Amino acid sequence: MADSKTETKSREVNAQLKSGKRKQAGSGKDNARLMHHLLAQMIRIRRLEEKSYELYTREKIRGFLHLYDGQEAVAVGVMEVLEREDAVIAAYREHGQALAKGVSMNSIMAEMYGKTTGCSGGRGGSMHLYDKETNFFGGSAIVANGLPMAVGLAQAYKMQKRSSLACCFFGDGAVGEGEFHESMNLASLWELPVLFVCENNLYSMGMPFELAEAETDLLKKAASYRVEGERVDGMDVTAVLEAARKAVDYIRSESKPWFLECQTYRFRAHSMFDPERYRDKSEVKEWKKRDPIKMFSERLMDEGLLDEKQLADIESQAQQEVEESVGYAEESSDEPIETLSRYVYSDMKNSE
Amino acid sequence: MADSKTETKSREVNAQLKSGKRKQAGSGKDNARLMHHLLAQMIRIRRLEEKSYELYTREKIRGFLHLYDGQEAVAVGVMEVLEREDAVIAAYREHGQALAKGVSMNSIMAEMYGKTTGCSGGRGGSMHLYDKETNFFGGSAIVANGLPMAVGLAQAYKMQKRSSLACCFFGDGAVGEGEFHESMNLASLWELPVLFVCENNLYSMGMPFELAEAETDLLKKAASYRVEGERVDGMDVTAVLEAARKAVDYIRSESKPWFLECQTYRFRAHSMFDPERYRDKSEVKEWKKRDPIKMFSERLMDEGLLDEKQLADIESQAQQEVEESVGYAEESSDEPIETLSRYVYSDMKNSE
Amino acid sequence: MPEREIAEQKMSYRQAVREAMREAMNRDDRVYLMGEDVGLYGGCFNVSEGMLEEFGKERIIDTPLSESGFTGCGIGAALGGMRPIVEIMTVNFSLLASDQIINTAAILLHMSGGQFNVPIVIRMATGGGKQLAAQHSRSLEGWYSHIPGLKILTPATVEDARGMLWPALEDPDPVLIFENTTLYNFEEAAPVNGTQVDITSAKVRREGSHVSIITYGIGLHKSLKAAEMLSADGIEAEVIDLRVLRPLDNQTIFESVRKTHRAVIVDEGWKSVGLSAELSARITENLFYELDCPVERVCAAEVPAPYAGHLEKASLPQPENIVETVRQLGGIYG
Amino acid sequence: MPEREIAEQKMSYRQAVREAMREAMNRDDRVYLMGEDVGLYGGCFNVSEGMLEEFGKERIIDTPLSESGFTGCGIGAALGGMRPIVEIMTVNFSLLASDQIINTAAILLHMSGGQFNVPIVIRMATGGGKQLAAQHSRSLEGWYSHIPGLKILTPATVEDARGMLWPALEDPDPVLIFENTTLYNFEEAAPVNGTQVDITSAKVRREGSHVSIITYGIGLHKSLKAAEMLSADGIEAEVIDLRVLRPLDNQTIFESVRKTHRAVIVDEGWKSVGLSAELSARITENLFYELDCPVERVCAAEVPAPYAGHLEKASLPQPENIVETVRQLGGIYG
Ligand SMILES: Cc1ncc(C[n+]2csc(CCOP(=O)(O)OP(=O)(O)O)c2C)c(N)n1
Ligand SMILES: Cc1ncc(C[n+]2csc(CCOP(=O)(O)OP(=O)(O)O)c2C)c(N)n1
Ligand SMILES: [Mg+2]
Ligand SMILES: [Mg+2]
Repeated sequence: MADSKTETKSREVNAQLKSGKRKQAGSGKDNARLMHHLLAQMIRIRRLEEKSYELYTREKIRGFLHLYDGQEAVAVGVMEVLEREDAVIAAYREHGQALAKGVSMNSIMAEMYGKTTGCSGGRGGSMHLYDKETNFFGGSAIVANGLPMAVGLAQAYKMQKRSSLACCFFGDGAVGEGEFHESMNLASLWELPVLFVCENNLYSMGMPFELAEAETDLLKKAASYRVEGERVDGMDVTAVLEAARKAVDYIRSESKPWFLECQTYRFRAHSMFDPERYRDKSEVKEWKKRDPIKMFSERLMDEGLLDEKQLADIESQAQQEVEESVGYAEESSDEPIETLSRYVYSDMKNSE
Repeated sequence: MADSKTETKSREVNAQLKSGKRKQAGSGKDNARLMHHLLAQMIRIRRLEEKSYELYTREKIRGFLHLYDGQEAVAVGVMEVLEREDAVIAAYREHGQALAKGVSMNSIMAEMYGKTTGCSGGRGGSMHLYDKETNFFGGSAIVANGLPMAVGLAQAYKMQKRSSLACCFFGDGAVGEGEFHESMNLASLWELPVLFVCENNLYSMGMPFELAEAETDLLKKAASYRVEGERVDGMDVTAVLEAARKAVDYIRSESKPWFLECQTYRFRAHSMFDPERYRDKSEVKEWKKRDPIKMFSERLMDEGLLDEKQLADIESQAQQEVEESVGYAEESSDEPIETLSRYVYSDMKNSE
Repeated sequence: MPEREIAEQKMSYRQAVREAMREAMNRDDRVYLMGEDVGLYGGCFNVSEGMLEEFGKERIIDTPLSESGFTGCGIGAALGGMRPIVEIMTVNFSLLASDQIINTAAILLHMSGGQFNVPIVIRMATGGGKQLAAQHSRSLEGWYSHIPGLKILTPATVEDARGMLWPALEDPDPVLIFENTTLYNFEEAAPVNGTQVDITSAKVRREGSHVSIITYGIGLHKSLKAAEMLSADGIEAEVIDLRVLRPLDNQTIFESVRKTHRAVIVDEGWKSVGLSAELSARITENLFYELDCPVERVCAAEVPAPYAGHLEKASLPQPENIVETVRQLGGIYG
Repeated sequence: MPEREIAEQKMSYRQAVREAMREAMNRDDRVYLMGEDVGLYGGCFNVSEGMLEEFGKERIIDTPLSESGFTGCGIGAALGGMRPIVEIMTVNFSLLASDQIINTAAILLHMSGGQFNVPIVIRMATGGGKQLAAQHSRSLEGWYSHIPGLKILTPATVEDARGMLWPALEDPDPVLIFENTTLYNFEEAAPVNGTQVDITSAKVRREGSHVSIITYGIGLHKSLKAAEMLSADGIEAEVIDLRVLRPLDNQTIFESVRKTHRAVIVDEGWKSVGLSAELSARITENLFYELDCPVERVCAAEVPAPYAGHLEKASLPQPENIVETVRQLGGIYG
């Protein structure tokens, strides 16, 4: 999958940060670079989502589209402490996780266009982003259905004595499903390196979290499987990063799962077909005051770690990357209808 | 379904006990009657199981047969505080619950013989006892599959403003299934009158409980759904009865579910095909010292509430009931093959 | 289409389902609606919009994500004397409830020797064609119709969407109603006060003498279009809307094929081991010596639904495919 | 039956499955077995007896009751580079894992545009005939064969039970193996050192010229019995063991029917919308003008399995039913 320049750069930063230096308080310069990188990642996601929205109204993107605006700090903070070899499993609101894991924006955009150059070859669309190279395992649109997969990937890593872990992202809604229960128990029972990241954005479609769960303290649920965990402000990217670092250190040293609840909020409707009858506009407005990007950039400015020029650069790079991805998608080609039935079986002969 | 005499008698006792008197410490005589009744119920179950075993080896009973020996105190203690209108939902090791709920031994035995006079018309066999008259809703052989049904029965009762509750029995193994999780949450969330009775006999088939659940404190699990509950010695029938009474009082007054863990043990193999490789004979031996029938009858004798003659009477009545049930089953008739496809749809025309 | 003297009104399929539910709830206290987002959200396809306000949260019950749990709950409630309408958002998620549907609802009557029937209605959306990709586009109604003990309804018209619910609720046994998502916006005139329709028979939706096109759901509309195209060619297709996939109405099907001597099945489900196979087999078993040519099938390509629009379109039966199949039938040109 | 020069040994179907698993585990470190009671208990049908002792608990993994969880775990492990054999005790419980099997395993390769294949093998027991009643007696292998992306194997002989596992493990895609419970005790001579068999073709198990009996699994044994009975009558049936239900081996089937001009399908699954319908439809579509009479089907009665022995027996295809069906075929007596 084609890489944009921005991405290559942020990978370098990542690599530096990960190779030992990250534990030190960091020289001021390194720290600034990390902060800029986190901000840039969140802004890339936000701009991608805005463009996706626009392209949906223009019918360039079809099917179901679930946008991530408001939750960027979660994907960015968590992904920052994962290695490339770590597996990430997400749901259908996964552009942010995909991008943060390193899937190229070009291939994500092309996927939403349904083109062959898409990260799933145009077969998956917005809800089914996959990328083998970056160990991004989707993109499942069945709520909670990716959790058992995460358990299995972790089982494989453990059996192979690899140090990798499996990190799965899921919403507050997924907690209601039996597959959540079974996965938590198996991961804990077998002491598997799974990072469970629950993005609690207070709603599953139109269902308020407190009407969906008799017990809303998710850490109590985690504890009922003997899974340790923590709750973190999911609007604060560095808080998420620190919580994720703690989680990952625990998982790698103890070889046990960890449950991270990120308290967050989705700014947009559930999908493009959501009249949002279930929540007050004022609630959304309140939460938007805690916009993770706005809060973080203001903080960095306050701390003197970011100036207007730098922010503008980050913004324009993101904007450029988005525009490039649209161009890329527009120019990419459709798969010929003749090959419709490949990928039913690996062995094409068997495709019926 | 035909009633045996013994049963009719015990029903009278039940009726008396339930009509107000039960809360009083009880005159000595009433108390003795209750104790005799509890003992008789347990002995009826034990004798039924012994006979079932024998009949299985003689190939009179076929299919899967799961015996209840050792766990009698649970079914008897709990059922004693339920009303006829309360629903009972059990699994496949359910002869005990059926008998204690009031399903006639004749119809149970005939069912295992596959006769038309069986409580399920010979369609269900040992694992699928049903009896509408006594609100006995099976008899499901899919582990945990009866829990959602209990939730729904309770929902119906609540909607209809009836005071009835739904009581479901399930094993420690059922706790692993997603349906347990979903049912606990729904019952708690909607404040439904469900009594969850977990018969923790330490094994699900050959799987030791502590190898199946990361957290073996089941009350912590219940709490993670905000379901209150209690753990009780499942080998002690009066302890179970008291715990069940507390549970039922809570459920009826609060209209909320309750979780009762009964710690018990199955004396026999899981089914008739179980080589029992997974547990030591010595462990079984140890537990047999706590045989609920033996312990209880000894206690009653110690307390002067039972004498040899009374015990012998109870025994012989049970024995007689069992023998009668065999005669009844033997004499009952098979369903003609011509009506094979009735009961596929209520409207027989539609049976294909 | 009915030729009765009843006030008619144009309404959408979506409205028809809603009106059917409203009528049932007004008519019978025991009826209630339960499922994910049926209340506050108004239904994931907006079907139950306004019903929470009208009936309150005791009767329009939003459930947590737990398909097995709330479907099983509906089964229990049905046993307890209620008449639940359980909505599973789409058939794809119903796999999570398949234990309750198949291991309980479908067989309880039988296992209990006739004592416990399960009068539940389970509605779910089905079908592809909206670029929702492999996990959201299946047509599994044919697959479910393999299971004895279930009744399977597939309303294809506004009238059926309006009229099938009440008899389904009156039915003592579990009834699954499959609503094709692409039909929700479809508008048609239908009786205002919701007459009942039967839930036992197939219907001839277009008469013809050269070939019987047998279909259901969204396939009906594609088949009717194909029939018009064929008519221009001088081929008159009879189009049969199955309406009920289990138990199948053999009589209507056989009568038509006895007349036309040719049959084409149109099914948006996959071909192999699908409903189309059953129809083909049944017709051949019963009318072998009446057939002028083998029964043909026009089905979805045997591929998980691809997202890309042109691929998805190619994977689903289109009127053109039906026309082409009919044109190639032995002796169709006389 | 093979006519190779290989040392043979009589063994049971149960032993054959066990030996196949042992061989695979010895041959490939990535292979392991996971399921309920596969370890301490020795397998609910005693299939994996002794394997825990031999391979240790890292590779013979007893799972809690959580079919969806551990099947999905197997899928993840397959993606992570392992080659899991997941055992689901019986197909009836697999409904609880149907989300993982159908919403993930079957379609991941496609949804990911060819990136993620899922090399998992899922074994499960299937079938009736042991008075286990409605929740434990289904034959749903045909039902699963409706799903694109799955490969479905049904070993009917000891040799296949022994030889199909390794190629299934080598297959890059999800393979479901259905073992009929009534076959576990069945004994036959089979190659000692486990030769491989192919998992792509059907096999002619008995040659004959008057009718093709097409079947699989336990149906093979009943059909062979029926063929012997018919032979006494002068009717020589060709008996075809499908072996693989998806993708079906059309060629072997069609070749046989082209020769015999008559076909009877024997399937212990239910008739409606089942595998037998697909076979009937396929044969008719392709060989309509070669058929002397319609394809007939001998299947399970469309009833949840009753417990009572005589009723259950009547509900399942028996050799006598097959014989009777063949005898009534048009022109079978010349
Ligand atoms: C098993 C299943 N049931 C229902 C749906 C329909 N659905 C899609 S998203 C969604 C809400 C999920 O909420 P949550 O897990 O909190 O994630 P969020 O949308 O908030 O990111 C529902 C009900 C589904 N995709 N899968
Ligand atoms: C869903 C499901 N999975 C597996 C089985 C096979 N099975 C039957 S009983 C049993 C053990 C259940 O143990 P538990 O719930 O503790 O009940 P107990 O037998 O101890 O009474 C298993 C695994 C089943 N019947 N249903
Ligand atoms: Mg949410
Ligand atoms: Mg147990």
